[in-house]
Amino acid sequence: MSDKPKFAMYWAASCGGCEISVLNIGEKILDVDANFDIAFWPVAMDAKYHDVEALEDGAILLTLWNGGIRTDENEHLAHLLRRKSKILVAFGSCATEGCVPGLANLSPVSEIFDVAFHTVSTDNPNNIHPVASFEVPEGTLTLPTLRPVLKTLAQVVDVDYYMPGCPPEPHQIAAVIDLVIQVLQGKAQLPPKGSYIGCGASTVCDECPRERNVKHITAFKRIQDVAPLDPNLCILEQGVPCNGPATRSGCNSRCPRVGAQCIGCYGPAEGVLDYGARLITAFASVVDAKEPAEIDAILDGIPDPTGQFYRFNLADSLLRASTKAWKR
Amino acid sequence: MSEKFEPVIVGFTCNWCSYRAADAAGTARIKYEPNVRLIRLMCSGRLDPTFVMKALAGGADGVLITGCHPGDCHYIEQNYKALRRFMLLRRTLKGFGVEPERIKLVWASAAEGMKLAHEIDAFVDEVRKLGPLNWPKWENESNPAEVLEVTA
Amino acid sequence: MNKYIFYPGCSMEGSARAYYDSLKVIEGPLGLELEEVNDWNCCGATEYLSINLIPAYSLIARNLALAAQQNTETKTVMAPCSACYLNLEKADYYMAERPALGEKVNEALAAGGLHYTPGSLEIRHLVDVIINDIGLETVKAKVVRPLTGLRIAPYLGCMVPRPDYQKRWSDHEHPSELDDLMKALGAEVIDFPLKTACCGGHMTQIGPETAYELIRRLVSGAEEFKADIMVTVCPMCQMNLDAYQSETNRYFGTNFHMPIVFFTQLMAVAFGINPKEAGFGLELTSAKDALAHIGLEAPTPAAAPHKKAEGLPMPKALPKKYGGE
Amino acid sequence: MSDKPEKPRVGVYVCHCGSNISGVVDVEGVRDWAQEHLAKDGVVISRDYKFMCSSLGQELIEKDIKELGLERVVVAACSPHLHEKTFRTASERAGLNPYLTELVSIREQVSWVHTDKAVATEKSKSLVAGTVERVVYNTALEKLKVPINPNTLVVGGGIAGIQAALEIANGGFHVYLVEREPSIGGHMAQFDKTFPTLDCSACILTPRMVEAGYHPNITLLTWSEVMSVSGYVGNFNVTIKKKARFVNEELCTGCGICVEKCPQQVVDEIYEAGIGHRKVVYTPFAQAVPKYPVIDAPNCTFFKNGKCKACEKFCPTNAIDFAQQDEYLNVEVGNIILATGYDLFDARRVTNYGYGRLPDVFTSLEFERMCNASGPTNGEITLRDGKTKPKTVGVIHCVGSRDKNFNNYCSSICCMQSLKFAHLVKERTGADVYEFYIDMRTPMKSYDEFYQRVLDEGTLFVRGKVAEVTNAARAEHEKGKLIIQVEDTLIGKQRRIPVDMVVLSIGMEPRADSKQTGQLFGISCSADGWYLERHPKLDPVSTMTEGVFIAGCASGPKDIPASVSQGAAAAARVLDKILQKEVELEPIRASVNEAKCSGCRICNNLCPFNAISFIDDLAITRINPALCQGCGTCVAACPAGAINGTGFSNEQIFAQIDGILTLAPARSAGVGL
Repeated sequence: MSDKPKFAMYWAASCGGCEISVLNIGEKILDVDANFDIAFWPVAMDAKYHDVEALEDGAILLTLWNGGIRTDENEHLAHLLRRKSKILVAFGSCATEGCVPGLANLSPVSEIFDVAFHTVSTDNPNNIHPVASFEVPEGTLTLPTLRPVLKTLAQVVDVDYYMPGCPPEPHQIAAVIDLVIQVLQGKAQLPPKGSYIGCGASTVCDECPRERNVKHITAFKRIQDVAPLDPNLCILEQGVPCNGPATRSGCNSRCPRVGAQCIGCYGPAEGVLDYGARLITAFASVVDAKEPAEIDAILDGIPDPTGQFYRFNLADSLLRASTKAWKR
Repeated sequence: MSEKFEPVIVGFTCNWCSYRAADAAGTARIKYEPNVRLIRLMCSGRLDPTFVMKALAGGADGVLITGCHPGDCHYIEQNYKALRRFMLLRRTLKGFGVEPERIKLVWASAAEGMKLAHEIDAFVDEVRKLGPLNWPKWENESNPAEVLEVTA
Repeated sequence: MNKYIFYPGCSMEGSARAYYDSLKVIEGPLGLELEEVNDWNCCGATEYLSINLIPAYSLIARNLALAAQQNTETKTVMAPCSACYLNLEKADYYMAERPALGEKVNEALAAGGLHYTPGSLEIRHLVDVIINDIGLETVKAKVVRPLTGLRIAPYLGCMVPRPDYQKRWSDHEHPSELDDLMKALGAEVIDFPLKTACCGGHMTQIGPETAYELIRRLVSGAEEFKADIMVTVCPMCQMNLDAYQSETNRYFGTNFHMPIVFFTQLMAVAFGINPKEAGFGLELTSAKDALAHIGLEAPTPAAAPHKKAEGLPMPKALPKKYGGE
Repeated sequence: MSDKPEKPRVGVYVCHCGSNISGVVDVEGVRDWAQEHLAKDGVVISRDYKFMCSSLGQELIEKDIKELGLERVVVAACSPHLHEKTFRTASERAGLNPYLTELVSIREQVSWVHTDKAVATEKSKSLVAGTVERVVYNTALEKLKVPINPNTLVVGGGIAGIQAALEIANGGFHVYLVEREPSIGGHMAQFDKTFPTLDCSACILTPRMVEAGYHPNITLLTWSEVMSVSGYVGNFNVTIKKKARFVNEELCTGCGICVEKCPQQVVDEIYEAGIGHRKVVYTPFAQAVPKYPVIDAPNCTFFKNGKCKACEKFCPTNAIDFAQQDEYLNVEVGNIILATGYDLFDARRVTNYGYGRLPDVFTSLEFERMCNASGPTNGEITLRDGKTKPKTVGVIHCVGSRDKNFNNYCSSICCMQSLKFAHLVKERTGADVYEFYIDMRTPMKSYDEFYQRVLDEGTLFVRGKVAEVTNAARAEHEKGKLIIQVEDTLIGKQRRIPVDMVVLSIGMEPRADSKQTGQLFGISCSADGWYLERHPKLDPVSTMTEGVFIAGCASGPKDIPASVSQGAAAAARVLDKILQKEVELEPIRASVNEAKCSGCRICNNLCPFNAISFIDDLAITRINPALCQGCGTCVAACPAGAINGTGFSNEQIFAQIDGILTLAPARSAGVGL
């Protein structure tokens, strides 16, 4: 066993894009290989759970966990890797705030199963419905079961650092890896526990190249209905609901820079309690109407406010889930 | 549980008109339902939707927001912003399955103690009919599994 | 063309024959298209409602039910007689205001296979239609023989301006609609203070002395203000003042001679129609010498010299809703 | 959420308020509950006392601060609008920053409005818990001191405005007196006599007008209107439009030749109340201050078709200047007094009294103008024909007032005014006078004596609401007369009283544009439309807005003595603000954390006080603390959470919400699965 510190990555309830974005750091992956001994990375190498259980506690220096906690298996691994890792990083929007998988908190598990297995999205001629355990001659087969709501990593175990982004930007990942390497070489200090790394302290508008003026919103429109979109003017001012003002900076305003409205994947700014509430109040404050009927007409331009304001942050918001998910 | 469900309602008033309306109801000894607990802000424009969500997540069954009549705002026009935020907030809460009737906006001038008392009584009745909201206390559960029963 | 469902009412063919004849001849010039409610019945006038509500309202509502199912393009019922207009409006208003009444009335109508949902018809008086739909400008345009020199006391009666459920009239005590309509014909209209006072209604049958006093007040008022002729919109007012004027004279020992005719008769004459066709000659208190003031051929009298206005100026009148001068 | 800072030491004090609170709330229970359950939030001492606002009660707090080293104080008693100041000053005396003390209202919002003792006590506990958790996040604040501009703006040149302007000017400070009409004087200048003394109105008013007109400290701006107001107490910036008079004030000597020579005459709707005439170039009345006439451009032949110019020809000092333009002045003032007066009820709305239809029915103001020697009939009381003297006159009270079809309130002066008319008619024509009243209201000094005097003079009083004034005679003796139909409630009979002349004592109404003017100065109106006082009994001359005061009939009907004393009262309030040299602004302010601000500019147009400005080169926003009024709208709006506000910070409100919900009834927690 080499004396290099151990590195692990795990992929829970997420799309795996964060794992791929780690590869996007290009040759820097060689630095990782040079400085770390990859102990556990299911998508890249064939290590088993019992290999991790065999390690003593704290053996893994750095674990980048991406994905929310949806099944009892995710929960088990979260506790396991927490015990085994010195530094556990909630890597990417799913681990940090639930992200798109977290949107499932708007529906009950029964409905999720129904849609998944009994509607047009799945070819299921004999109408098979999955069960937690099933007897076969060889023995009992079990499958992980779904919790009623998806939880973020920090809502299950103690997390050392958070790296927002869906996925985190490659240049930010590279910067974090450099930082950890410098810490190993004693050349740098780890930031205080619980802080957000690989991102900025302000919001997307800070890095956005577009010109910003005083806002008078007389209508909200879908971006394809604003043709042509003025390339230099703030997207929100053109009536397209851009979440940039409330979304943490760090992505170098990747989407608005190329003419797409920010949808908020870097999550809330520092110290904000509820991301969606910030957008509700920001958009409502700049709607240019006084009569309720006029206001309604303008707000109709956002047909799905819950989706628009909580696309990434639902599981980490104050309410976390809809009554349909948990109330009988 | 007592046979009659007594909702807990958090109320946010502005300091100028609606808080004084509550005071006026007091000095006039007008009796109204005790379910509303008022928090005084400087203006209805100070109301942040986060306050409403925090109250609902913290166990409130309804939230009452009061302010001055449009045109009477001590800060000229800030109650219009409160109105717009209230309207967008109710639409968003619908997505969370929270009935829009659990959040209410009432304009009351400093002289309308009686009106505010009636609005409170009506609102308490409405929320009583909707029944308890019972938002889960997510943060202080000891073990998530125990609280949320596993379902297939 | 202004199209209406027309509810004539029984007096148009009886005691108010003149009202009907004059209306018929001015329909054309005014562009009025009237389609009678087929198989209409009596409206109960002022008596039946005070005797028994349910059958009275059912009697009235039958007309509304018939009118509602008549497939004309308009949903407006026009009644020239004030009592019919008020009863139809009352039936429509109270069937909505008191649902229990509405149900009982519809139960009664069901016996005849009819039904009426309150609010489905608009009920209006002839004067209201002429002023607000046809308009005074059109009326002025049609005048070929202005009634200059004829002093008219406009007597609107009590049923049209009160209780005015739909707030259609300019005032409940001193409305100016009829005044302006007569001025549009070129006549000189006195400011008649009793224009909405009561004419006694059916008291002529029940307590004649009261009716005679009320009639005396109206006729002496018109005379005091030097009116040549009184004009009304309601067959009952016309009959009380016309037929019972001699009785009143006998009772009080006075000798009033104040003719009272329907405003449509004067409109007909102003539109150039000869008095006979306009129903003149049917009244009991003859309007012959009143007409002499504007003898058909009589040269119009020399215009009175314009008096230099002295004394204190009068305050400006409130602006009218319909643009009368 | 960063966890709570190390717990500061909190003192809780629950007041009995005699029995106002303890009658419904178990005060001892709340005290003990706070001691036990809120110790975790820093409560070190919890007391109760019969009267916390008494000096003994305050000393309790001061002693605890000194001896127990309290860092926060929570008092559960009455409304903060009453004693927040008392308890904050008490803490300050003991050396604790006043803004670390909070008041919980368990009287107006609990004991006085609820009956169930147990529920009221539980509600009080949760309100106390909310405030204790909140007060932990209170920070020490200092009041913001801002210099006061000693100049004052008085709007409205009636007797109340003149009185206010003179008091301040005599105090040695400058006043801008703005009046919409060509001359100051207001309604009082239109009256003949005043009640109860029968002083000639002009005789007692003109000296005050002259004093105001020539006072070195008063800038008189007549024929002018306020167009816009910005800023805040001590620093208002006001734009005034000085309408063109077409008369050069430097050259004009007020000789009046132009008025004499002007050929064009129009009905004077304002000063002569529509019963008299005036020339197109005119001064409203002889004793007008200032003496310069104005040209009524819309009615002037020159302005209509370029001819005439008689006034210019005959003016000895060629002061006429048809090319004069409107002027806009910008003035800085520290305080504003609104003395904008009242309008009269429009008697034409009462059709059954026949005003506007029956010539010999007059309004009270028309009658005042007739009685006035400089009026259209030189003081002669005549009918509408201007010649015939009435033999019987009927005066009707409460026209448009105390009437649910028009105005519910009593206009307070019409009874006395009607009695004055009765006296004047008797004195000048010897005619019989009938007064038709509902209740005779003569409350002030020597008012009722005046009523007795009018009774003794033989005026006939009929107690009843007049049903109708008509010229429809029913009998010979009624012909040619106005008949007053009334139910005489004292003899229980309907009466028809024929008279020659009727005077309608019409009530007062707020100015037609009072709502817009109120919004211009940032104050609100009551439901009827009168300006709203800060407190109807204890603070009648100030409004909710600091630095804006009201005086006279602008806040409701009142007689001349009341208007004058309110003018003086408002002046006193302004003088005490000016003498303080600076005004202390509540330290409740918003401020931007410039590191977090991304310059998204969402907040930029949310501030009506222009306190928020965008710094272009830094691409961030800043808030000017002097202009910020502390409403918190931008704090709630900032999407990045970069703006926070003292006094009502996010942390304070979040903590208060948590605290207030601690006692939410323990229902089955979480999920009903």
